[in-house]
Amino acid sequence: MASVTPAEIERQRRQSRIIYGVLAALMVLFLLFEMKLPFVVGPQALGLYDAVGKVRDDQLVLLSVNWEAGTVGESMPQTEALIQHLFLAKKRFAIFGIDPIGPGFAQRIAERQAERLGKTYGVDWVNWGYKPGQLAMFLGLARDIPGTIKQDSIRKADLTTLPVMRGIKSARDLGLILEVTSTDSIEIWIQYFHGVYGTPVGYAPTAVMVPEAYPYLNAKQLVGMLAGIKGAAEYADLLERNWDVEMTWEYPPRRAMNAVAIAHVLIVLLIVLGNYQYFTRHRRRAERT
Amino acid sequence: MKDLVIVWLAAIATLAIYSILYKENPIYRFFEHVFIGLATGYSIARLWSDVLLPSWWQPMLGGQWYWIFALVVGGMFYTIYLPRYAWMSRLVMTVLMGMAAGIAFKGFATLYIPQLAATFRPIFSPAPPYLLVNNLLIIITVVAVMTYFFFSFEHKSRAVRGTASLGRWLLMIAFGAIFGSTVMARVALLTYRLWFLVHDVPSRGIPHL
Amino acid sequence: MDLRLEHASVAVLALELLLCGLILGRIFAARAGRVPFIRRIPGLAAIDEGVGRATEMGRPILFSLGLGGLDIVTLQALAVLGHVARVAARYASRVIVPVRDAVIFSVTEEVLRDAYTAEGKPELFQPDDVRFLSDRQFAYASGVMGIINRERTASSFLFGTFYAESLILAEAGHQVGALQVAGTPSTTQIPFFIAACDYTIIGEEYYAASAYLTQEPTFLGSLIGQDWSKIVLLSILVVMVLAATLWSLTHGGAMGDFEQGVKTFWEWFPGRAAAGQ
Amino acid sequence: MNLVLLLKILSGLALGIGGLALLQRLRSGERRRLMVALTFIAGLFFLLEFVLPPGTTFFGLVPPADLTRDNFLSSWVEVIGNVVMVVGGFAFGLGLLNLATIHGRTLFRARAGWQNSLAFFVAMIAMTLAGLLKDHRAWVTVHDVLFQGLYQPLGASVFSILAFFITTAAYRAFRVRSGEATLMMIAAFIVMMAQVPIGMMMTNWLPTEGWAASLRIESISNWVLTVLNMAALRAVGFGIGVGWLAMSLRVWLSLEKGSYFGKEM
Repeated sequence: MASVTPAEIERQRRQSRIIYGVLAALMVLFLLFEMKLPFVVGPQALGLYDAVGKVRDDQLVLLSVNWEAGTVGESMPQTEALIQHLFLAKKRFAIFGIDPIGPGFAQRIAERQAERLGKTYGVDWVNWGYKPGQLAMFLGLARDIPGTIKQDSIRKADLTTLPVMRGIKSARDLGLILEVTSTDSIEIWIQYFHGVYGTPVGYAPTAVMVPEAYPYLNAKQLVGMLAGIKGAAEYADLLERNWDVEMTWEYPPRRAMNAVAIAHVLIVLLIVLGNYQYFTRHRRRAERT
Repeated sequence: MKDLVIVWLAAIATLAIYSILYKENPIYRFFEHVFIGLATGYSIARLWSDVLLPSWWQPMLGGQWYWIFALVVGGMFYTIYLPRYAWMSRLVMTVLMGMAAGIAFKGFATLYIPQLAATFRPIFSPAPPYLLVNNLLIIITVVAVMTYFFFSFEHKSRAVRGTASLGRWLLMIAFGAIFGSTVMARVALLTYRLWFLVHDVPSRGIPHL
Repeated sequence: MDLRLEHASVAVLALELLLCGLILGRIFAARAGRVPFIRRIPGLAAIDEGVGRATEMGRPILFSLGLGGLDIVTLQALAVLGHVARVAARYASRVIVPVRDAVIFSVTEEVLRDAYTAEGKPELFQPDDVRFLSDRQFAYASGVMGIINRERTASSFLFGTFYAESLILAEAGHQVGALQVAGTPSTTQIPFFIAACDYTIIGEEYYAASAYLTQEPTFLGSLIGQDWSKIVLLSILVVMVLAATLWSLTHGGAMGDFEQGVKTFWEWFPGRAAAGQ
Repeated sequence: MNLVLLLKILSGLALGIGGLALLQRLRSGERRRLMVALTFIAGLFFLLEFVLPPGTTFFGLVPPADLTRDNFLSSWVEVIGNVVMVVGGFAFGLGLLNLATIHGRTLFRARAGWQNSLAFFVAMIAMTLAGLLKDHRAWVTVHDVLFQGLYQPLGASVFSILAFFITTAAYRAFRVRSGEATLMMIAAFIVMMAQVPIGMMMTNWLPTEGWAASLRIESISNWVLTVLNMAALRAVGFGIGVGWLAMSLRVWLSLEKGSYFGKEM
């Protein structure tokens, strides 16, 4: 609160500088070095992980990517975790979005991982590109996928000619829809795909959007969720425990989560410290009077 | 080469912004001005290519000559610099204000009536008990918080005063929860910036010989 | 609840007519001389304190109108600005107003000029104190942060629509020791204002500002009308909760038909067939 | 562009300016009445669009585009939105003018900090050109360097400063000096801890199914957010909604008082 004397302002300013310095130093430390902080995987991440495993071989996974540069720090590791899992578990998938930016990011990640894991474009995965997100487009997509998407976005080939698309015609052939997003784009999948065809839907929103997702999770309209960077880290943990392959990351979620966690710990410690000071000062003042 | 320039510029820009955490300084000031300049340029380009070009220039040259009136009306904003004509800028403004006001009738209905209707929940029924507790709490919270915002009584009666302070407490819980739920998102932003500084800059910014 | 309200149904129209009638009725009653009493709102009472502090310290005041465009929220912020500027003019203090919207910019300049003229000190008005910074959220925030630090503002007033930048503006002000008063209907930003400002005007108190500051009968009456409107909403709520409970008890907890009924009630107008089709 | 069209546009411009000249001849009281009328009409349009049921035609003359959803005014909402966007777009020049005046003066009078004003102009012009010409090959590099090297990282850095500020704000604000501050602190603590594994550890020994699962910190946090928080925000919203409606009503009917309103022309 506004302090009166310049000396008090200066004191608070010094205090703030120290806090900023400690915060940044701790976070950098935890980013640079792989620390073993206690870690648990929540039920939502697990639910999503299991849902990927349950996709049948004659089905396709739809990876809907709707995020922009602003949320790279949360959305990119989520996307990267899901793509690695899809490749490792040998699930065919299609990248899709309602504007060009998200699918572009996802494509770069997929290309890098495909090269490393020996996967082929058009056989193991495909990029459908983007379509403006009107309701009519989604309804068309649910009924007739090749007719709505028409071409893939890399080779501009007729979708029906790509091996990855064999047997995939409508929403009934989608084994799972994964939405990685920083905008409110989940409802349409829940209403028109899960609601009509029973397609399982998994959700990877940014941390600020998490509270709004609980009603859907409670109603089992979502099979699972990756909550921001924490969700990505949980997923990374699951991947590392279950696969005997080294995971690679453009932005390693476990380390990032360690840095986030240490910041939370610092904030809690500061609150405790602040209250301790408050009490001692009060007691001193009380003794004086 | 281009990537190298981008990485280093981004690194310097990031550090320059963070320098204000220590104190205001010439480097921050310089980058603040650069940022505002870039943002202005970005806005101009977006304004032209996303708004004026497709919604004004192209239709006008496509035969809808009457779009020229938009320019005249837009020009009225500029009368603020001419005292004799300054009232004209208010003319445009009043129309905009009238619109902003007229929208409220629909806005009130679409924003708040569904929420009101969603609160019509039973507080006693054979359904699972925990849901009922929640329903009861929701109703109590709504009533208490709304009571807090009454202006016409000095909260004289004890019942009103009690309900209003309960409302204020519940509000504080809600605000605390919002604060807490925002922390991770903000820290995650910083984490990625720091990762850029300590990982991307060394790995992408130093050419491999 | 998922309601189709693109157009007013009979129930919505009736409710809005009732609310508007109550508000207008109270306004005209107050204008006719029945000036009502309203309770104290601490944040608004602190506005004059903030201006006084700037005078004492001989440093400027910062007034941010937030990120809103020309809408009702911003108009209310401008009304508060008008008050702040008049008090400031009286004590010959400067008010710096960083703006993010060019349409708002022209109104702001006029509000400020009028305030100084009304106090008989038009020569004190400095056009450069109304500054268009940027319509981009964080460019605006960085600019305001710079101004606060360079001018070492004695007090900050943050009124309008705010998003994530709220805490940037408030914390920057706190660091230079400014006395800060914030008010916004953007409820999710209020916790950050509470944490970093001296006084925070919450929720509907924001719309009480004009009434509180000017004690103008029109505004006071309007505020009383708002209270009555809330009593109407609360009554509807309580009655319907009781109805829902009664329904639940008599129908073994099956709420489907009740909810359908509520939906039909809110959506129905002559000519619309069954709702929910 | 054909000549006829050009002539039409130019005569439209002349017509518009002529109209303004006519307006200028209005007397003070008439100006005021005109404003009240325009405010009312502008608001009335949106009110009528809302109130008239779908399928309403204009005396049977103008049918709505979609009889089941629209009335005859509905299709105009988008048109008007477009016009407002364009007209508002022209106002951007006012902001530009203000920026140019302030920085131009600093620059040409070589006042302290003129280098910053120069940087402002250079950045603005370069970004404008790069933004408008980004499809030309020569400008792609400039655009990428400015956008990815400066504009984006500057924005992201300012945004991320929030992490620092949220820390110091929490440190100062969450003290048990009053019941209210304590409640706020406890709620923030629970929600914050539920977000990180270290916090989740506290209750991880509880099962994930059954009633005991609701005692896990994530569940408590979720409950605070979706029950208490939701209800409190809803109640705040009702108040804001009523306040909004009341002020809109006053603006619409020109009952508003104060600096910008009710002034003599």
